[in-house]
Amino acid sequence: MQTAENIHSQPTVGVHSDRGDHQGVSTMVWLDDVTVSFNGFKALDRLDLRIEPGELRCVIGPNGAGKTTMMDVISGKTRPHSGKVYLSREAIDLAGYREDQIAMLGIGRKFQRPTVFEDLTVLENLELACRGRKGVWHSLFAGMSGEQRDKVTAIVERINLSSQRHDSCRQLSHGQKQWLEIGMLLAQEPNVLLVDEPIAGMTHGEAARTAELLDSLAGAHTVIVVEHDMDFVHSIARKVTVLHQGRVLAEGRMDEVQSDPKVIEVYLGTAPEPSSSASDQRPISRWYQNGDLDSMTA
Amino acid sequence: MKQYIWLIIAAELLVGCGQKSDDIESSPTSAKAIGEATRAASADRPIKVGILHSLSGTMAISETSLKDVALMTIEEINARGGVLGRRIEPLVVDPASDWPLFAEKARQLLAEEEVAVVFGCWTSVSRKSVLPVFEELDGLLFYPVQYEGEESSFNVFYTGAAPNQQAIPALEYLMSPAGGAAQRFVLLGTDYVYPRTTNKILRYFLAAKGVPEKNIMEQYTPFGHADYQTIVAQIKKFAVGAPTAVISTINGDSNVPFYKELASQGVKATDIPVMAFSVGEEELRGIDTTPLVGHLAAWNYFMSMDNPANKDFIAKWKEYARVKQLPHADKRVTNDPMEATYIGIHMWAQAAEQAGTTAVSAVRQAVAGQVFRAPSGFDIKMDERNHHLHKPVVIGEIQENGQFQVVSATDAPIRADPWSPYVPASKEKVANWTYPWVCGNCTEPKF
Amino acid sequence: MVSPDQPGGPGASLQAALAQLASGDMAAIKSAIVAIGELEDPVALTVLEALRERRLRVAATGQVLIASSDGATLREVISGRSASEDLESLGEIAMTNTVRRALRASVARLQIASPDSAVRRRAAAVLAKNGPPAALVEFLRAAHDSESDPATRVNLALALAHHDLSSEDRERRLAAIRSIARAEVRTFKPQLEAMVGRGEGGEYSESDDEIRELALSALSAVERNELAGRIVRDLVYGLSLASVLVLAALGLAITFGLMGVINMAHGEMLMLGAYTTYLVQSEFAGRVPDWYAYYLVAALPAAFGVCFATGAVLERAVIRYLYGRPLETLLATWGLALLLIQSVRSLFGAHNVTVPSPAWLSGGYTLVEGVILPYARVAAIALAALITIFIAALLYRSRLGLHIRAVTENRAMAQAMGIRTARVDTVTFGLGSAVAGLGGVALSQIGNVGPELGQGYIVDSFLVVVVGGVGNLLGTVAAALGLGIVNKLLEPATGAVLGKICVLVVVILFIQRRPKGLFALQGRAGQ
Amino acid sequence: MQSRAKKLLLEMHTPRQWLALAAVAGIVLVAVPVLNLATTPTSALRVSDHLIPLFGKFLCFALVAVAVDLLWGFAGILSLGYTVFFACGGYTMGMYLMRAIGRDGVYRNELPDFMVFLDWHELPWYWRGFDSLGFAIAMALLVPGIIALVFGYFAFRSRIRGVYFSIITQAFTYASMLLFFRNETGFGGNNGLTDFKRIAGLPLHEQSTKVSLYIASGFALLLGYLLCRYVVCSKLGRVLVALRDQELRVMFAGYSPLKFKLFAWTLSAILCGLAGALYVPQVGIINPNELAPSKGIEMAVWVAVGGRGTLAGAAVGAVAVNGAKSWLTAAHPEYWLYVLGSLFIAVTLFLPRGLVGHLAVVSRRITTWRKQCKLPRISIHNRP
Repeated sequence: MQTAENIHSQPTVGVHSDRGDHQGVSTMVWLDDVTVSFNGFKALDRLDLRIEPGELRCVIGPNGAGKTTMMDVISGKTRPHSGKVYLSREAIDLAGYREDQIAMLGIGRKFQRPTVFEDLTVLENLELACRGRKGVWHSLFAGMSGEQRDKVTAIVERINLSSQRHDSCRQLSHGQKQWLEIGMLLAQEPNVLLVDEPIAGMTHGEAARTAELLDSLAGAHTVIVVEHDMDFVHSIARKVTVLHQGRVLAEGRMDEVQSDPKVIEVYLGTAPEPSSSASDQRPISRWYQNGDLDSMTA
Repeated sequence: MKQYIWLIIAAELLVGCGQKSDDIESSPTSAKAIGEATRAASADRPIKVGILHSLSGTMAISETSLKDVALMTIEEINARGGVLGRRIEPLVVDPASDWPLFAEKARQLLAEEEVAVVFGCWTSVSRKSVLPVFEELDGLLFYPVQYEGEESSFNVFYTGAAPNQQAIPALEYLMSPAGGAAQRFVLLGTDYVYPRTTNKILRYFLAAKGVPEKNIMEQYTPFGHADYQTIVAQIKKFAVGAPTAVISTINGDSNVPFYKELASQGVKATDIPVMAFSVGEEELRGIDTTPLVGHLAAWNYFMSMDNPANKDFIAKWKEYARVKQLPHADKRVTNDPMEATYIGIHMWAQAAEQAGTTAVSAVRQAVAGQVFRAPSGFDIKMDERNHHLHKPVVIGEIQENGQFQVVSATDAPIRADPWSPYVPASKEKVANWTYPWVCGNCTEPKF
Repeated sequence: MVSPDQPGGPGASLQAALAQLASGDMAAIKSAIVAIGELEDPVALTVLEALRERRLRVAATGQVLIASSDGATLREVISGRSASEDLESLGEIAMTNTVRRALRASVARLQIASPDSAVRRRAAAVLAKNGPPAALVEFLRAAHDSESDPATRVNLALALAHHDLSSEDRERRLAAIRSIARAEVRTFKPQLEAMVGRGEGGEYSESDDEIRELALSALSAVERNELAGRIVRDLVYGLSLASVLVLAALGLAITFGLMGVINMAHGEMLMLGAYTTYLVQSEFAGRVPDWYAYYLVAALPAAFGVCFATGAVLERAVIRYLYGRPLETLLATWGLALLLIQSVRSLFGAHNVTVPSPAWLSGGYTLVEGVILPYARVAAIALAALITIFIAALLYRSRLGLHIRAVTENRAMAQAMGIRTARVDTVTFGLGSAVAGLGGVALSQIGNVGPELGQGYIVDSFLVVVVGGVGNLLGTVAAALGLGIVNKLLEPATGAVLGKICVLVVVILFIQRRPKGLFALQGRAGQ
Repeated sequence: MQSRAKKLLLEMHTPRQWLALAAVAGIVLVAVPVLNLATTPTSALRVSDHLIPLFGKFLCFALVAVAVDLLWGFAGILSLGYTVFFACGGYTMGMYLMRAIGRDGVYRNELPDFMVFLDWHELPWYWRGFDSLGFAIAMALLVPGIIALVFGYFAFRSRIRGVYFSIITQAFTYASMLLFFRNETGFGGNNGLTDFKRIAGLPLHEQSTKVSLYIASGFALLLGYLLCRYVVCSKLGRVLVALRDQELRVMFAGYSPLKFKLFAWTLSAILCGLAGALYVPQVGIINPNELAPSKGIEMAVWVAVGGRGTLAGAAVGAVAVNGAKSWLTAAHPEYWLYVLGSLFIAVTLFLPRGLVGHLAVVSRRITTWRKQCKLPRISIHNRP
């Protein structure tokens, strides 16, 4: 089993376009028949999912569909009870690795609730997340190399927190913390980004800029986004997967998925009977969501 | 941002040194209540005397009453005009059953307060931790508790019993028909130096008396051990078939659960008598004595000994307890270490009067040979050579009311033997401090 | 009673013996007892039994008087005339082990000879257990042959066996071993082992083969019996130690388990409970002596109340500000512990206080031969079970319990639903302390009561709660049982010191395997 | 290279802080010894002889407090088991001091006294080599380090956190106390090791030896403090702080929490061992009571009183609490427990950041403008 260090230390130029043609299927992340159950309750039920390298895949589904558990399994936070998780073309079986080893394999994770280091300053958060050797002795003696410093300053600009770069994270707003976490993800330069509800609690403008940022990352990185806000998904999605009760319900382009009766039934509980109102021909866009309703109709 | 911190720390340390050194210099004596009343009367400076007993921690149970007896004795001496016309001022410190703190307080009493003498310590480890301090600063310590011997210091006067004044006579009584003619012996104790050494001496003594190895069972329990169910069952199994006796060197709090377990497992004093060395009237006051009736204890003094000196001692003590409103004043009792403290302080006072000064070397010379009519009814003499008292050995049976019924007593005080003849390593050692150049614990002159 | 004008014969020797008794000289008393033992006169037994129960008094005139068992009337031994002196002022006859041993032999002798079969049976049982004094053997042999009651006969045979095992007469030895084999009595194990074992020269100490075979079978029977006894003993003692651990840890399971408050002053709550028992006991002894036997029953609610109040006050004053900061609570409660110890020490003095257990609690119940379970420990086990049921019912069956669990589960949500969380916190902490108080009541019967009582239980209680799984009462009880029994199983083999060390090492390794304890919360809530 | 070192120094302290540190070091290491040796017994500035070992003891406790604060203040892990490391350091030095007695013991025997009356005829294997001071000091650092590595590896590997860790470390100390109490363990049982005569040839009761031991403790504290300061200001220090807030995020950033916690835990254990080794010759006795659970809690109390998360604060806390204890047990033996108990409650309630922590808050309010030191401001309220 390849150790995490040497994979990561290969001179990568940030783009992994040529790899992943193992077994003729070019997948960056492959969940093969994965089941996760919490004493009886099946969070993931024999889930099969393939994500190609450089793809931007959105994963949607009602609460409890297993979206977060799926990300937990990929990032190693939860061990699958059965089934395998493979990474990149060499199809590395992630079963044996610890979370930090998986992170070193090039998987970055952003959590639902923004988890940043409250007592450290913005710069320090980014410094810790910076790609590089993460050993004990290294961190004791090595400072930040010039190249890393420039990268961090670029990221701070990009997530426009440069004015607060010396403040402790405790003083940042919720949205700013989300941005900082995304910035940390960027600093880590992972091959695969797992982004869990990036725009929760963000203003409309911030959400738009997040969409634009994630869009720019695709291609160079493989990005998996879990989100409830349909408009956001609409604005960035190329391929969408709908999860329901731990299984893939539907997969395809955004409009195909939105009009799929199984998906509508799952979201609204019953298939809509033809209604007399003027808008009955338009595809159902009044989906339940916990975001504010007016943005939905915009 | 943090620059102020350093200045304040520096100040703290500086103030700390200054404040600490001059503060202790003139620190008000803690026994203010006692000293205040008679301060004006003394002609010149009062004689400072240290009292080093734990008032908190596990040893408080035994040592608090020693502090009270010491204060009573000093008040009695002051009432008689003090020593050399000067009042004695007791300095009470609390080493809190913490051995390094004992050493620190001893050093503070000797170096800082320059006390003339210190009365204190109870456990062997507290004595061992202050011994280097007394020998370094040439102080004088009166140690009031029975101990394991194997030690004789130029700076310490031992007013408690040495092993040959307690453990060995007790064993002889147990082997005698009156004591139940025991053939098997259980040496049960708390796992620390005093029980270990005493049992070692008793093992040699039993071997000398021809008791086979298999008739001796040695068992130790940790400090504060409370669950004696299994051990009592083992003792009962060991005692099957031959008269057996238990020699208990269990310490302090663990005695209660041990005797309670014995009673609840139906072991009576007539079946297996228990001879204890650390159970006195003070410990009995704290426990329900019904399960202990008939068991034995060996000391050099019992409260129940009726003679004029004892009656007077008990009366004074009860009066003192009442006046000072000590807790449970009416139920206070006297025991062997309290008598030893009482004798020690009086002997020191007599020696200081005789020497005409409180200087340590002079008083040390004068203490040797002092005689004092002790509450035990005998004239107790401080041996001229080995810094130990001549003490009578008395064996008592525990009664219903927490007192002891004397069942056997030596007719005269016997000389202490700090270096036990039964231990090969110390057989030829002699404790003789008459000539300062002969060290007390070696075979040829030291300097 | 005896007619006053008794002719010179036996009355005179009784008179002489009584005079010796009153003399106060140990040797004289001993010979007097032996002399009375040989008298045929029935009065002898009553005199000796009175002496044993310390009901004999010596009047100023040297006359020996007997007090009736309730201490009311005082009668002269010989003449039976009632005497006028009051009981307290008269001198007692010295009672020491030598007197007691002499008494035991003579009383036994008289009891065996007494017409009443119940008295004989009791005496025979005593003699069977510890063996008769040498002088009585011939007398017993005659009594054995003439004995009608079968149970007494067996006991007498066993008593004789003590002596006959080592007698030269082969028949005697055979008869003795046969009676031992039948009764499977453990007291003879060492003698049997000696007989079966080899002497120094390598040849058997018991030359006769047949006797040796019989002795071997008797020995194996006794050993089987003993093994069963040992297993029962370890389990029972383990159970009783476990009950002590439960009593100590249950309160902590609430304050620490449910509320997450690391309460270093928990041991002191036990101590307060024990001191309340002491106060209640001295009140009873003072005011209502005849109800004295039931002071424990009153002590339970008293200890509950006192500790509940103390717990509530401590929570209001200090702990309320420290929720969510477990490590600061540890330090603050350590300060509280010091304060409680020192205040109790200055109030009650540094010495232990006596809490004599009531009559119905002293003594023990013989489970298996050799294994006696004291009633005090039975009470402790019962109390532990009772408290566990009471707490489980309160927590899982009552509305208050619902509130408590709601607040400890999610304080904000509970507040949103209108539960006054501040009050619930105070009640919960008070409850935890009160349960510890009840534990203190039981502990006062087992060990001694002093200011430092609590310090001994701090490490054990936390371990039990942590091993049992935080927030889980069942876990605490199971962990206490486990630790108690493991400790007791280890103790005979390793000795008390190593036993305790092994238990601690086992616990540390256990927590490595299951960081959240035996019954950890599963699933997502567990994170 | 010169600029890198300068940058490093600036990272640890502002110049004015360096000045204050130098001032304190000057007082402790130079002024006090000089005031003791060079002054006449009656002069006002006199630091009397018996205060030197007392202050030496306080300095050792301060070093322990700094070590405890490194792990608790920064990595958020409170261990109540530091007494084991402190005692290990103490016992290794104690074994050397016993061997240094040579034949001057009570029994005039090559073996230590307690072995003679336990009838042991030759030195147990683990006592070999302790004739040399160098070996003893190496052991005083190595033994606690190894114990910490092994215990820490298993504890951190199975993700034991917060209160559980504190409780099992307390159980660990309790077990080792019982082990050391047994006489068969070969460390003098309850009496422990005492009655020391000399260290490295210098007689222990000479005032000059005492002063040199005091200075050694001062240097150890200074070095320990600077070492911890460097670690805290380095990237590793920031990872430790990050571990305290969001262990999950640290893991997903690629750091192995086990290695970092183990580093801080072992370093603090070694510092405690050093403190123990310096404590014993100045106090003159080492015995199993040092391992009592209450001693472990007291160490945590020093740090809390001084100020968690501020290394200097921990040192001040240790000196303050022990100074108060020494003074109170002499001046007011009856109520010193009351005073100490209420001090602990008051600090946790009213001074959550401890003495020095609050001074920092006060000073910040006065100067409002923050210096450029990148030292992380430590918040005490960790996430419930």
